[in-house]
Amino acid sequence: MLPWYQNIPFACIFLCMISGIMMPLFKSGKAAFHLTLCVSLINAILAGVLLYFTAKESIRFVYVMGHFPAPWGNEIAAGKLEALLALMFSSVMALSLLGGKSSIHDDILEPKQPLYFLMLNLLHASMLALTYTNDLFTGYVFIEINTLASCAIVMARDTAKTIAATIRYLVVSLLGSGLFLIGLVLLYCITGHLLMPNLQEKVLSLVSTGKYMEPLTIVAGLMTAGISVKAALFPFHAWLPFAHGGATTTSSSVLSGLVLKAYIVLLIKLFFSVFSIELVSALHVNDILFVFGIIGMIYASIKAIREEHIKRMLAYSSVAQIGYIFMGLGLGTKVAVIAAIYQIIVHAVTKPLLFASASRLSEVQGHEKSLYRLRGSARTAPLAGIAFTLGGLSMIGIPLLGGFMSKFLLAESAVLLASPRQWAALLSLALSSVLNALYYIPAIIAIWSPSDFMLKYQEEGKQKKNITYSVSAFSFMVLVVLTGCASTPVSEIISSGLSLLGGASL
Amino acid sequence: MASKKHSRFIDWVNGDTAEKVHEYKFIQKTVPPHSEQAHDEVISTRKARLFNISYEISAVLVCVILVAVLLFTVFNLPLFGSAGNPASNEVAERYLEKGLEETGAVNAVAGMILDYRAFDTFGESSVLFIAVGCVMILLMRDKNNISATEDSLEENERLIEIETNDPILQKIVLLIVPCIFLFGIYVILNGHLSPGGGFSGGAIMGAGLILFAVSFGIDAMQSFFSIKTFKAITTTALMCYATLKAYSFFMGANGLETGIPLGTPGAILSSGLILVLDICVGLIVACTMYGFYSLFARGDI
Amino acid sequence: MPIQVIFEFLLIISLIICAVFALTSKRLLAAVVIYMAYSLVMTVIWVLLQSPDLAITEAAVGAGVTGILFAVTLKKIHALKGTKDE
Amino acid sequence: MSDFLQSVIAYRFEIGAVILFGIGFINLLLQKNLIKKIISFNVMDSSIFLFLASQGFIEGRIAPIITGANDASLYINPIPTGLVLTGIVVSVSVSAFFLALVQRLYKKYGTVNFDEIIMLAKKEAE
Repeated sequence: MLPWYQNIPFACIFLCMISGIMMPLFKSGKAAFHLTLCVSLINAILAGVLLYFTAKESIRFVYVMGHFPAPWGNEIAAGKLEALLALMFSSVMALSLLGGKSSIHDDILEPKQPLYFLMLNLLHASMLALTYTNDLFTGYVFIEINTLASCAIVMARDTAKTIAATIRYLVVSLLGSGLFLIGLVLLYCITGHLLMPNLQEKVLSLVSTGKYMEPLTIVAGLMTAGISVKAALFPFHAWLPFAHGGATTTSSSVLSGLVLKAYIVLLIKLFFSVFSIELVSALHVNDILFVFGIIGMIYASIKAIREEHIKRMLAYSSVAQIGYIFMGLGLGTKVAVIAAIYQIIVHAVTKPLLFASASRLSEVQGHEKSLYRLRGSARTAPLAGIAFTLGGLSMIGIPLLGGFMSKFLLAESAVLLASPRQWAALLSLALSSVLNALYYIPAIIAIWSPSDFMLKYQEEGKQKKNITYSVSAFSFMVLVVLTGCASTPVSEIISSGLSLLGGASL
Repeated sequence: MASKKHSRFIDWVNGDTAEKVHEYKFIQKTVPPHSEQAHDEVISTRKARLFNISYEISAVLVCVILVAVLLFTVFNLPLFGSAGNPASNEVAERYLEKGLEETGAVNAVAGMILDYRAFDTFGESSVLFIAVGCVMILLMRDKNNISATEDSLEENERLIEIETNDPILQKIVLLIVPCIFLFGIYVILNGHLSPGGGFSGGAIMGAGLILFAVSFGIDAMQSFFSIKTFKAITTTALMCYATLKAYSFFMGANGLETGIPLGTPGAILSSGLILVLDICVGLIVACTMYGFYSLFARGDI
Repeated sequence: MPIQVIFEFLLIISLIICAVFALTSKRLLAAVVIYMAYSLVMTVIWVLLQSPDLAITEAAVGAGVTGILFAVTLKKIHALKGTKDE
Repeated sequence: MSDFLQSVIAYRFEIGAVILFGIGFINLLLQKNLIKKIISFNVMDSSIFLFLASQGFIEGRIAPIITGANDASLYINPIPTGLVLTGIVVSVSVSAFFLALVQRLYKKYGTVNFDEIIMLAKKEAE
């Protein structure tokens, strides 16, 4: 018998799966919503317990799916880092559900709501599976689940616009999974394994003998490219603003905050558990990520400045934030990867807050979306205004908030480098912070300044109470402040978790 | 006396067909609104044209480079068809040599996908389930997806279907469909013994259902296969799959015996869970395939 | 060259021809039918590669059910010429 | 030259798969017609499967239906076959989803041309 807590990763994945499978049997969206919420909360608690135990004993354990250990059967593995990320996925999922409850009701037809929650549950399961998996082919299967489910939650709103956005999203995702799959196939051809520990052993032995080096380089390139396409790295980001900006609030929060991150988590596992960070640097894969990350940071910020639609502005900001993460990965040192993971967590708690607040603000102002027409909405819904302000300030990088800490860690890791890259990274961080300020500050000023629109909707808007939103906004705000103040324990967990992830040096 | 149903066939044989009575209304085919200029507008502005050209050039470039790189890689790969390539290592050997006693499946592929690497296969069934859910969200008729003209068109089509019921087709389908089903069931039940398995057998049975629906019309189909049956079968089968697999994963990881007998290899009732899982997958796939067709054709099941 | 290798070459070349013609043909129905032919050639290749499981699946799905789904969609988007609703 | 020819003959399936991958990839990027986009996606996926399955094939061995001796040197590698089987299911599901999207878009915009749809959607957003 294993210690009981080691069953948690398996239990979490199957809980989501089974509750997802049950969804079509529900008649009303309400029951489906409550079950989904319960499952995410239970998963968050379980992930917290797992984090406690793995941090206490400082271990990373392997859970065999079936009777056959590696290299014969499927496996999942969990350590501190995985537990922390799973905690993030589950809790942000639960809070996004709460934050977008009223818009789900408005945007999605009643008979289709259970199907919407089916997608959310399976999306949740697939994100957990991508976090825990120790097997690359399982990774591929769950990438596909992730793709289909996230397309489904975009189009669930069922307007022509969102369906057109979905088809763009789908085409780009299919390109990405095609590239990933052919990389995986080539990797299987030269190593003969699919499980990460065996793959790593084999890859390192190939490197030491110098055999199949060209295919290995190409494999690393193709798999990284495939995942980056799906995670909306710069030249492949064009679909994102329309998909994230047009979907219902919960979908936008989950897509921006979590789904993009799930792919990056798989990429990090690929870098550490299959290749090793030294090998990735030696193959120059991360140089490309670095360049495109920086371009993405600057370009998306400029696009966001010119955007009038509030949700699309936030979506462009997501592209920029993804650029930060890829820049961290591209720096190619362990410290930088820790900073990138910290950025993942910060962005995962900040962006859903911004999306939920933006939708609350537009809800009290007659469902208007353009920044001009949202003037003064924060006076009608002060909590949403405060939440939006806090989230925006965190994105700009004001001290004591999460965004500052992640930028600080990234800058710190760049300073440690002794190459021209250092200056590129520092300069672009400074420039993009300024650019962030250039679009968040006007937006914040706009929502607080009084206008005719505000007077028109004020009476009506004040009557629309939204308790679930208040709960979720409040919890998100606490998390944003927490990630800003208490970064040391979190980054310590990330750092020791990364060391457990594998990656014996060359 | 021949029944009314067959009278047209008899008439046809005798060579004097009764004049057809067109009961259905004639409705003009409706094409959704589509502005003719749309195509010209796509490439109207100079900026857009420039973007298009640069996009096409870069796409071709990327693709050429990709193919060149992959071709280069291919020549550096292990030789095709040789026994010594890295892919046929101890893992494949174990699946082939020990598979029979460990999983009880004669077909090593079935043993591998439903026992050794069952988690992947569970994911795969979920993909199918998600896809049918997506199609339901998109195509089920509801407030957003309905119009009066389309409804009448649909009704019209149904009437045409009834009108043109072809007795020859129906007779032959009545002969063929049981054979298709028999073959599908054979493929499913022998998944662990011979090539095939849940997915291929299910697809065959789904094709049989579609053939039946096409030739006999919706009403005949709905008398035994409605949306309720569809939901009940897919959900129950997938749930069954999930619980069985969860049980076996849990027991396996904790080092306990599942207590499921493997039986004699080669017998139809053998190889433990694989047979049950094959049946579950087969049911899911058969329903899903018919569900796809029905949703595509009518927006309902 | 053994006769089987020549046969395999023929099959691969016909796969490529099918793919090119399916993607360049003017009529969508022709494209879909050629794609189904592609699937059938693929089925033969699976048999030659000693994977009967894949052959059965490809025949049932690629040439069968997918083809039906394509055809129904073509009907819905009014891309079939010479059918009843024309 | 004969060396090159020899390796072309030896790697015939892989080369064919790569060419098909290229055809599928470029058409997925450039094809305007959505139906053809779906076909090119299917071509791309099946080329990857062909590549994978050809790597599992071993000259002179038979399909892994273990009726005779438990000797691994008689049968081909079963792993690629299993992986491809999973992959085929995934690609069928994706095609069905894609086709359903095309139907809905046609009902709305009256066209299956990707560029026109994107343009009309953008216009609507403004």
